[in-house]
Formats: sequence, C-alpha cells, structure tokens
Amino acid sequence: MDLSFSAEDNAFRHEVRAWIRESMPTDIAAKAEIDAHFDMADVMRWHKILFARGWVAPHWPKRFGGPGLTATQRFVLTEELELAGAPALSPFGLSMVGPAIMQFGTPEQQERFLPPILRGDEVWCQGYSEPGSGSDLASLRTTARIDGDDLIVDGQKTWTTYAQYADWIFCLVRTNPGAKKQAGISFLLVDMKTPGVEARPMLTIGNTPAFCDTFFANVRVPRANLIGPLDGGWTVAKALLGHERTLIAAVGPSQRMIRRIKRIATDTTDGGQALIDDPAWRSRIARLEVKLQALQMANYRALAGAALGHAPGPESSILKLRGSEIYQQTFELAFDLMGSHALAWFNEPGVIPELEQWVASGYCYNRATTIYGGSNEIQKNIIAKMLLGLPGA
Amino acid sequence: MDLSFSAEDNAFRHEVRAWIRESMPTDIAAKAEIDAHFDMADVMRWHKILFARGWVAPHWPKRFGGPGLTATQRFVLTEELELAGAPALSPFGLSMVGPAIMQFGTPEQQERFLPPILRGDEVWCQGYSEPGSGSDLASLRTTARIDGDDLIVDGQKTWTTYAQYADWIFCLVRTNPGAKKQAGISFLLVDMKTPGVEARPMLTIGNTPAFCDTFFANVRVPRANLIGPLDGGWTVAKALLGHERTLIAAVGPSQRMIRRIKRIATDTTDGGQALIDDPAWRSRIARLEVKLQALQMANYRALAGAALGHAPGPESSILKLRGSEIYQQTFELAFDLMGSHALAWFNEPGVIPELEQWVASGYCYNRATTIYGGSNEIQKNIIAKMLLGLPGA
Amino acid sequence: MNFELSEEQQLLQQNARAFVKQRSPLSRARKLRDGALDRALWREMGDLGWLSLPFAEDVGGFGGNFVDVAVLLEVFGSTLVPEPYLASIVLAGTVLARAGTPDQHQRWLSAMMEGRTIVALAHDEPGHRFSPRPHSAVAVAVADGYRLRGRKEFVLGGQHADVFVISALVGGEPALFVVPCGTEGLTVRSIRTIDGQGAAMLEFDSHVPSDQRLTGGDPGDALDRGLDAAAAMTVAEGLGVCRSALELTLSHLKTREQFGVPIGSFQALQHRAVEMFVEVELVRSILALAAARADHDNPDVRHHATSSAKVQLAMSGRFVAQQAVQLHGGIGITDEHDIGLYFKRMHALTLAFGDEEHHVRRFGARPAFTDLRANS
Amino acid sequence: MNFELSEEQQLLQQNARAFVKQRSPLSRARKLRDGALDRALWREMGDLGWLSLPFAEDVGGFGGNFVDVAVLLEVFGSTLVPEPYLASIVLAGTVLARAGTPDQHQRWLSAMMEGRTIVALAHDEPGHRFSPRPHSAVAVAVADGYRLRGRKEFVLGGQHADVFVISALVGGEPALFVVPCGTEGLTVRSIRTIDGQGAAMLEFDSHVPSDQRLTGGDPGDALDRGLDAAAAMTVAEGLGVCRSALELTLSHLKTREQFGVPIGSFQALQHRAVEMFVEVELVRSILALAAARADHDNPDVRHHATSSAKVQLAMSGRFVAQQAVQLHGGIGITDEHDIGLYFKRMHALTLAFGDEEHHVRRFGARPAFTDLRANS
Repeated sequence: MDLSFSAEDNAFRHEVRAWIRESMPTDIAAKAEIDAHFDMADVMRWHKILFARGWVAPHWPKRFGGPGLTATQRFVLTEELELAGAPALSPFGLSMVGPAIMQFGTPEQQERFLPPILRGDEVWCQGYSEPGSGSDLASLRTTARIDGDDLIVDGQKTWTTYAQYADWIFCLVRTNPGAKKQAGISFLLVDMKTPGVEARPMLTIGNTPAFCDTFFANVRVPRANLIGPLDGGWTVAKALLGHERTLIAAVGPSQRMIRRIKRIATDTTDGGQALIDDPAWRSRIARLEVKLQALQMANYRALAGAALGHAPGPESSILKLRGSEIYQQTFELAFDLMGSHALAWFNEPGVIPELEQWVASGYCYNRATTIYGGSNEIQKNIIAKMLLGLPGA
Repeated sequence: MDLSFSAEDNAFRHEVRAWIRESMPTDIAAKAEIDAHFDMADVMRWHKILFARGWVAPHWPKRFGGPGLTATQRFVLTEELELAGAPALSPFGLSMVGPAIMQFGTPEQQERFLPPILRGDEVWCQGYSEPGSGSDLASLRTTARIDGDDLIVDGQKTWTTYAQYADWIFCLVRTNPGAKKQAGISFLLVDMKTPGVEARPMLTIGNTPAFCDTFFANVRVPRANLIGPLDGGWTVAKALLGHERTLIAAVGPSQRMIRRIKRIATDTTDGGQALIDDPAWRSRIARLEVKLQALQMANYRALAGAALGHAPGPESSILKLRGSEIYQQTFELAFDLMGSHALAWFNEPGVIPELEQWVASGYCYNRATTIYGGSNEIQKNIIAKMLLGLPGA
Repeated sequence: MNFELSEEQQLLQQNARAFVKQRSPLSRARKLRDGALDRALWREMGDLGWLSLPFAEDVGGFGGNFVDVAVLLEVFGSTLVPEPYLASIVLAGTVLARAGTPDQHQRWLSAMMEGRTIVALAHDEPGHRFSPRPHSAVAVAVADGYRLRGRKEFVLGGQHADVFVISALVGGEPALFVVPCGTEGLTVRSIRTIDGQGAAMLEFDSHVPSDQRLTGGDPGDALDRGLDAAAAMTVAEGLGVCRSALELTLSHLKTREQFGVPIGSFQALQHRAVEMFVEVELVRSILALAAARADHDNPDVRHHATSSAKVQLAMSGRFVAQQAVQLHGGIGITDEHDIGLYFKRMHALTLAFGDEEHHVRRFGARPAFTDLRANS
Repeated sequence: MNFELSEEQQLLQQNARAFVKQRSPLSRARKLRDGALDRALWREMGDLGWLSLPFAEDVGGFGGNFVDVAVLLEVFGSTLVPEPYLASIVLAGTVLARAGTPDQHQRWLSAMMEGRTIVALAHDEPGHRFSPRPHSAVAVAVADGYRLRGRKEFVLGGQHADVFVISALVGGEPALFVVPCGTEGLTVRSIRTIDGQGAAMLEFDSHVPSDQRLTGGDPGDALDRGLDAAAAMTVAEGLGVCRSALELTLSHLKTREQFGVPIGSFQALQHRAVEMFVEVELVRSILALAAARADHDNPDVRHHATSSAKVQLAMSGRFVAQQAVQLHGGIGITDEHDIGLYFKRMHALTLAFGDEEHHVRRFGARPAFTDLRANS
C-alpha cells in the first residue's frame, strides 16, 4: 500500500495546475473563485480551451482523439480541474453518447459525430427520462415508427439538461410496442433543428436554467441515426449508464466548498468573534471535513483499483451515495453559517459578500444530486441486491 | 386551549409527590437517585406499597379495585411516579392480562385472577413471541391440543420477561393447526408451577436479568383457563396489544435522564472546566432537551384527548417511535459525557461516581426500546398504512 | 389541560381556510414572488379584524392571544400567503404596542390594525447574529429630537413598509424610533429573498422628532417580546408549510407510478413519509407550548417555550422540506412544481428571528437550564 | 498510489485468519470475558513475530509498519481476540521504543516483543479527558532515583501487566518511568469494562530508580506518537469488528423469516443494511490513510490522519453496532447472541485513546485546519 503519487504523476499534476492558472480566462476564474453558476457560453469556451490543449476528453482512446493519459493522470487532471473550480463540461457528448458511438456506432457514425463532440462544435443532450418514467426507465412511451428509410418520433422527454443549447439529442424510443418492456427500445440520434422538436427550458428551485421538457411531434429522423440495431437500444443504454455514476462523487467540488465554508466562517463575525473561532461551528466544519476525507480515500481506492485495471469494486458504489449527500451538506453548512444572509437571493449585488452569493441557490438546486444519475434510493436497491445479496421483495 | 392543570389536579399532584416522598423506602429511593436497576424484590415491594395506598392500578375500573381517578389524575400519578424514579411495576398483570380478563374473562376467572394481581400476590408474564415469530406474531407454533377437560401445551416462548419470577403466564397457543394463521389461536393462562414448564432466564447485553426462554413440554392446563372462546384468542391478543404501546413513551424516565445528564455534565470536568459550561456539550444537551420537550407536548396532547374521551389520535402513535429513540439518545449522551468512565462496567464500587454507574448498562439494554412493544419498523408500517393511507407493497 | 380550539378559534380557522382558498391560494404566492403588495387584500384582512387580533382592547385591538394568531398563521402557511403578517403585525406590532405611549398607539398602531399603514421593525445589524439589541445604530439628542444613524439588514416586510420602527442605542441603552418611509436621509433598498417574499436593507442618517421615540415601555423588553412572539408565530406558519409539503408528498406517493406500482408502496419511501409525519406532529405539539407562552411575562419561561419551538421547527421543518423534494424526485427540483415554494419558505422561516444555532444557545443559556432543583 | 496489500501482507493476513479461526474464534472471547490472560498464546504470538511487528530492526523488531499491524488487528477485531495487542504492543510499545535508550529497549522492549513481559502504559488521569500529557502525577528526584506519586485511570491491559510505563511531571515537564508490578507503593486494581477486556486503576507512591526513567527520547513526543499509533490501530480493529457485525447482520437478514419471507427482503431493512455497508467501506477507506500516516513525523499530518480516522470510526462504528443490534431484533439484546459482544467492543474502541468529541476538536485545532492557502 502506498498513498503517494509517483514523481511522474506529481510532475503531471504541477503541469496541469500551472496550465490551468495560465489558461483560464479571467472572467471564468472570477466566477470560479466564488463558485458562481457558469452559463453555457462559459462552459463551451472552456471546452474549446481544453480541446486546444488536448485534454478535453482524457478518457477517450487515442484513435478517437484522446490524449493517451494513464488512469492516474486522468484522475489527477480531473481532480485539479475540480479543485480549480473550472466549469464542468457537459457530459452528454464527451462521456455519454461519445463512448456509446465508439462502442456501438458504425465507422461512418464515428466519423460524423465524434470530431464535433471533441471540438465542442456540437452540443448534445440526453433524451432518456419521461414524465411517466424516471427510475423505471424501461417504461418509456416515446415512439418511433418506421416509415421507409426514416423513423417518425412522437412523445415527450424530460430532464433533458442543456436541450435549449443542444444541436443533437440521443434518445431512447420505443420502436416495437408489441415487445416486452426493454426489448422494443432503440437508441436514436435526433438533430434538434428537425421540424417538430421543441425544447421548453425550465428553471430549478435554485433559479438556475438547468433542464428542459423536450417535445417530439411527428419528427422525421433517418434510420441511419440509429446506434446499434433496431430494437437493440437497451444494451446501448445500459453500457452508457455505467459511465454516469462515477461522475458524481463530487469530491473536488466538496473540497472547494469546505474551503469556501472556512472562508465564510473566517469572514463572518458575531459580536466581534469569527465563527471559525467558535467551538460549535468549528466542530461542525471539522466533522464534515472528516466525512469528506473518508470519501476522498474511498475515491482514491476506486482510482487505484481502476489504475490496476480492476473492474469498479464495491467502493465505487458508495461514491455516488455519500458523494451526493456530502456535497449537499457542504451547501447546508455554508447556508447555516451565513445566518440572515442566507435569506438573500443571488444576483443582488452588494447585499451580501460575493463569496456567499451563490450559496442559497446552490443549496436549493443541489437537492438534485441525490435524485439524478439514479436516485439514492435506487442506488441502495442496487447495492442491496448486487453487493449484499439480499433477497428480492 | 389551556396548558395549565386545574387547581384540583395540581393539588392531587402535590398529594402524590408528598406521598411518594414519605412512602418510598430509603433503599429504593437511593437506587432511584442513581437510576440503578431495580430487582424483582424491589418492584414487588413497591407494588404492595402502592396497593396499600390504592394507587397500584389507576386505570382499573372501580368495581375491580381501581381508585376511580380521572384520566388527568391517572396521568399525573404516572408522571410523578416516573419523575421520582420509582420502580416501574410489571405491566403483565396490571396492564395486560388484567384488562383482558376484565373484558373477555368469565366472572369466575375475574374473581380468581384479578385480586391477586392487584395485591401483588401473583406475578404474571407474557407468552407471545416465539423464536420463529417476533413481529409476525400470528405465525406462532406453540400448540395446545385438547385432551378431555384439559389442553396439552407444547412449544417454546421467548421474550418472556419476568418468567423466572412469575406465578402465571398468559400465552397464545395454536389450538387449530388446520385453520388459517390468526384463526386457530387461543389465549390460555398457565400456572408456571405446572410440571413441564421451564423458564430459562437470560441476561441482556446490559447484563441485567430481563427475559427468559420458556419451554412447555406436555404441559397439562385445564380448559377453564382459556380466556375467550377456543380458537378465539386473536381478538383478545389484539385488544391487549393496544394497551402496550402507550406505556413506552418514557417521557418521565427521559426527563430523569436529562437531569442526570446535567448532573454528570456539572460534575465532570476537563482541565478544570465543567462540561456543562462547554458550549458544544451544552448545545448537545439543549438539543436533546428540546426534542424531549416536543415529545412531552405530544404526550400531553394524547392525555388531553383521552381526558375528553377521544380515541387515541395520530399523536399517540408517535409516542412509541420517538419516545424510544429519545430515551436511547439520553443514555447515549450520558455515555458520551462520561468519557473513559463509560468503559467501566457497573457494580465496581468506587471506580466511577455512583451517578454514572448504571449508564453504560442502561445504554446497552435500552437498545431494546426500539425493538420491543412492536419494533419501530413495524410501527412505521402501521402508521404508513393506517394513518397515511399509503398503498400496500 | 386542553388542546382543543375554542368555538371562536374554530370559526376563525374556518374563515381563514375559506379566505385563502378563494383569495390567496398557492398560485397567488407564485404570482406575487418578488412583487408588490396587494393593499386591498391587506385592508380586507384589517376589516376582518385579523390585523388587530393579538392586541389588547385598550389599544384598540381585538383582545385575542397568540393561540388565535397561530390558528390564522398556520392557515396562511398552508398556501404561503405572502402578506407580511408575521413581520408587520406580530413583530413590529408587538414592539409598537409594548413600547408606545397611548398617543403613539393612536398614531401608528391604529392605522396598522386597520390595514392602512404597513409597519416594519428594523433591528438586525451586520456582525451580530440574531441579536435582539441595537449595537452600532445610534441616536443622539439634537434640537427637537434625535439624529439617528446606522444600517439595518434584512428588514422583513420592509420593502412594503410605510413606517419603520428602528432600534438604536441612546447613551448605550436600546431605544426605538418611528421613522416613516420618505424621511430625509433614510434609504430603503428592496431586495429579493429565497422565499420570494422580499425584505429591505436600510441606511439612515436622519432627523427624528422627539415624539417619534417610543416612550411607553422598556424598549429592550419590547424588542425581546416582539422577537419572541415572532419566533413563536413562525412555528405556526411553519406548521402550515410542513403540513402542505407533507400532503403534496403523500399525494405524489399515491399517484406516481414506477415499475407498475405507486411509489408509495415502497417500504423505504413509506418509512420516510412516516418520519415526515412524525416531525410534523412534533411541530404541532411544541407549537401549542410556544403559542401559549409567547407573551409570558417571565422571560425564562417565554424563552424556554419559544426557543424550543423554534429549534424543533428548524430540525423538523428542514427535514420535512428536504424529504418532500427528494420524494418528489426530478420534478421536485423544478421551479414549476409547487413543492419548491414550500421548501424555500420553510428555510426562510427557520432563519427568521433566530436560526437553530441561535435558539439552541439561548435555550441552554437560560438560568433554569442549569437549575437542577427544578425537576424533581 | 496503491491500496493493495503486498505479498508479505497478504501472507500475514492469511496466517492471522487461520490463527484466529483455530486458536481464538469468537467463542474464546466470550469465554475469557473478565478473565485471565492466556500467556501461552501470547508467547506464541511473540514466536510468530507479531509482537515485534511495528518495531524497527535496530531495537530488535520485525521492521514492519502500521499497515502491517492494521492487517493483523483487523483480523483480531473480526473475532474479538482478547489479547492486549493494542494497549501493550501498539501503545506501550511505541512509547517505550520512542522514549527508551538502547539499554532500556534491551531490558524491557525485547522481553515484550518475545511475549515474556506484558507492558501497559498508564497515562490517563482524572479530570483530563483523553489528554496525552500527565497533569497531577508527579515525580520528584530523591536519592538514587525518584519518588513517583499519583493516580492513573483505565489503564488498558493494566490488569495483565508485568510492567507499567507511567507518565508523570518532573519539574512541570512530562517524563516516563518504568515501574514493574509489585513495586512497593504501587496498587493495581483490576476492573471490568464493558467489552469484557478489562483494565486497571493505579495508585502509586513509590521509589523508582534512576535507570527506570526513560531517557532515550522526548517523552511528550513519545506519548503523542504512542497515542496516535494506538488511535489509528483502533480503527483497524474497529474495521474488523464492523465487518463481522455486518456479516452477522446480513446472515440474519437472509435467514430470519417473518410473514413468510426473509426479513432481508423488506426494503427498509435492505436500505439500512446498505447504510451499514457504506459506513464500513468508509472506515476501510480512511483506515488506509491512518495506517500510512500513523508514524508520520509531522504532527499536523499525523493528527489529521489519526483524528479523522478515529472520528469516522466513532460515527460509522456506532451506527453499524446500533443497527446490527436493531436488525437482529429481540435476540440481539440477549447476552447469549454474539452481536452484543461486537456492539460493546465497538463502543470500547470508539472511546479508547480519545472519543469522537476529543478527536473532532483535535482535528479542528490543527494549524492546517485554518490555513486557507493550502487547498488550491
């Protein structure tokens, strides 16, 4: 057992850190400093900067344009980006449909779709969930019926994050209504500019633009946009879900929040005493930092296992569960430290310190972290059955 | 709405309080002072003292020897006894089989069994749970087959608290193995001195004698000892379970524990500072006291409703759930305040202060409070279905 | 001991329920987020006697008590009625009533009770968490009155106020001044708040005539009582909020299907709903204590009741709000769904007039907390 | 970065597992509660090299590290091996090794590593919660040595000890003395503890020869390091305890039937078991940090690792222990069932060498905790 990184990996870390310092535009760095919400323009600008450096898709194979980093380097890169508060790139192209096209797409599809994803020229979104099917994904009702060389799509998708900005959406659609639940589903790519597609953006309870309802009315899509065989979309979807879970341990963002918490606690006084010097507040911060430290070690275990080529072990399944909870707890603690300031809604310049401005909003919209990516309840069902071998109900 | 007690009730409270002060034997009072474990001799001695005063069965109707108190007076009496730390009387005769015999027994049975319960001449225990049937009571397997005027009982009961001291046990036995679960069960009284009955006492994890396994091998019991009709025991059992739940809100015992916690926190110093003057410990005590205060108000609501003749409302169902949890939390906090002292097992005179001596033991055995009387998980199932109307699985 | 509502209180409850159903259902709260006050509705509340409910008859009030107010506010909470009842009537009103002279009552309290004037209390200052006393706002005697200088934060209802009651130190002791909106040197900045009900930030360097200093009672005591009353009534409104959040959630659990069954049939979700229910019942129980003791003359008894209720609301209310969103799943995160409105109002209520940490400390700082003779 | 055990560590793990299965299964822990030590088994551990595992080769040790010790202690925890490895080898041994001269190592450490002598550290004093320093025990120089006076509490392993290492102030500074059992003026009282492993209370007013004062290193540093090592290794043993408690519980959930189905099919119980599992994995994860840093030379780094691990163990271990009993239902409360043994040992481990509150404070008191330059 060895908890240190190799000299090479440490050198790479310093390279990354220095590059971020030099390359991050000042306005983005200013937002990062206070963990403000990044709008889509920020995200895509940062995407292109990373692309120029070759680091936009560390997990892509070299032949598709990946940088050929080791597992540990990939981790170090991600960690440093998170710690720097860099905009989180949209995962829908890079981490979801991209890898799916690599695994299941034809050479033509790979050539058509992968380069624009890498360059950030085309933005993607995900059409999985429907109003009636959240956790029970396979109960989806959006249909695509065959009409010559085309498919005609009708239905509604929800939770289509970034649909208002997206050029393309990848969808699960029911192509065989007669087949059993999972059997009649296909994986289809739809150009968002196709007539009949409409994305209606919604706000979160944190007042951030986040996801859309996306409607399909008689939308004509070429059969060539199917990934995998007709009625064979469930296999593609399952492979893709696996990628999603590891994205949301949120250790780096939580570490940034701990730092922000300490800064708030240092700046906030009560009768002349900084809250960080108050034993009760300091204890609460310390306890949360300890929990995050344990999570970070669990994250490192998963990384180290992956670097050795092990399949993700039980330690990775806890990352989503506790990662999402701890991230929420960091916002809750920051919110509590602010006292009356937490009442202020964001975008009211000068009312409360900049550092606090996005806390209340973040506290609200991050209630989503225990819901999305497979709700924590669903995660527990999976762990109970898959890892603990507990009997079905 | 009026939160005060009437002048009459306050006078009654003072009467009770004064009587307790005068009547409690000094050795029992000394144990009460430190909430030491009362042995059965203490309990029965106190039973007889209460009997002499006429207060041993406040909830019994006058015609069976009850004192004819109002609902509020009964509550005040119970509250004062709890606050004084008086030994808790055995509920099995007074609160369980006694009321069952009143409701379902014949006049002969009432005459035979009720007076000795009241006087404390006969000790009872309960034969419900079996090794294979805890929460799922109706799956019990102890049988009683008819043999002339007798029943022959075979089987095993568990959780038979006080069986090692008991003169009688009331049992649920299967008299009709062919009938469906609840249908073939009878309610039977068995003399513990009958040949073939054996009680094997067990210790709790707090090292207190508490309950037994009780074995029945070819035990001959007169049919006259059936309460209610043959195969009609489930009705009796159900009526009786209702009595049990309200016994365990434990507000009084938790209040005593809060007081003990404050005394421990006052007496325990760290580098010269009493823990009660340390903000973190004081906060923790305050938070727990607040939770208990809310529970006490819920308890008062239930009392006030009962005094008006209302059937127990939703507020009473929370008493068992939170009451058991809060009682456990009081022991946990006392345990934590003790620091290294919590390592000491009890009955080691002079090692730790008397006031702390029973804390670790109590912390251990009171893990039972969320299990017995219908585990908290079962309570939640009941509330979900009965009060919230949530659909069955 | 009796927890039943009187006949009058039952009637008040029925009227209030009918009123909010017709005049201020939840959709109104959504529409009025960050918006202006509907003065006609406020005056209507005055006509119904609601704005004079907690005030003694000798100051022209209805002569009710805080149990009555709790009945009203629980109903207001159930549909998030956006009117500043808590801030204006309960908080500012109590301070005015306690600290004002009969003339001053006549001048400002009467108009407030009729719904003609909105009053807000400005007491919160930077750097002092939930302190009931002024710290850096100062008034100095000048010709014909006082020069009042300072800043006040998060004045609830302040963006609607016609008149402010401002606390400040005079010779190191707390004093209270009535300062109408529009007074020279007074800047009122409206700000948005998480619950959409808004507040104001005040800066002032103004001349205040002598007769606008409240001189009918002890200002420190009036502030303490006002904040206690407001904290207690926050719990009443919070109970209404919790109850609605629980109802919405139960309804979702019963109707939303996944895997072919209502999600409310899953035991883990059932038990979560039960925990929410239990917490709501505990808030309801402790509210009875807080409402009954919100105007108790013994500060230790009053602080015990109001702080314990406020702490319980903070613990229970936040749990209920968070779980309500969680059990709604994805739609619970959208601003379009109503549950988020309850979620945010609940958090504003737990903060208002002292957060959990503040009231835990105050509860533990009471002399009675460490008096071990009391309990046995 | 690598979390895998080395081949040697895997072998150690296999050997230890085989050993406890044959020689010290759980039934032995039950039998030996409050009982005497089995000296033959202890010597056998010495022969296996286990008692010299964490000590440098230049003091005659095996030259291992605390990752090796963690491997061993996790296995010991799994069947509650009652030998005082933590108290004697890890705690007293580290202090002896750090503070002793080569002669003193020869005299006491060698015998300890061979299993011939049991050593215990007496440092805990009344009125100072988990302090690593002496406060009222005092040694005064006299002819040929020192007069050592004071009291020590809860000396773990002390009831079995042949030799004590006792901390005391000399001229206001910490010092350490080796005091054999049987020294005139030393009273050793054996006491029972919740986990059945026992401890001793010491009173002493004894003459101690000069060469029994440890003079090979800084006594304050040695105490701090000994307690850090012990705290870190408590987490290793605690992991073993947690894992066994979880295994027993899962097995119960799978076999115990109610309402005609295994109770492990109920979703609420499944989710509880998952929570237990997650907590065990977190303990396992943080242990890696604590084991690797238990002997780090920078006290801030060492305290960060050991205190965070000890806090996590306290939070997770208690939760796992409580839920294990709860999910066992009635039988879990009986002394006859094994789960209670794990429950009580878990609580003893969370207390030993600093409880949750102590380590939370120590974690927060590190200079690095408030150094905001560190993190970005």
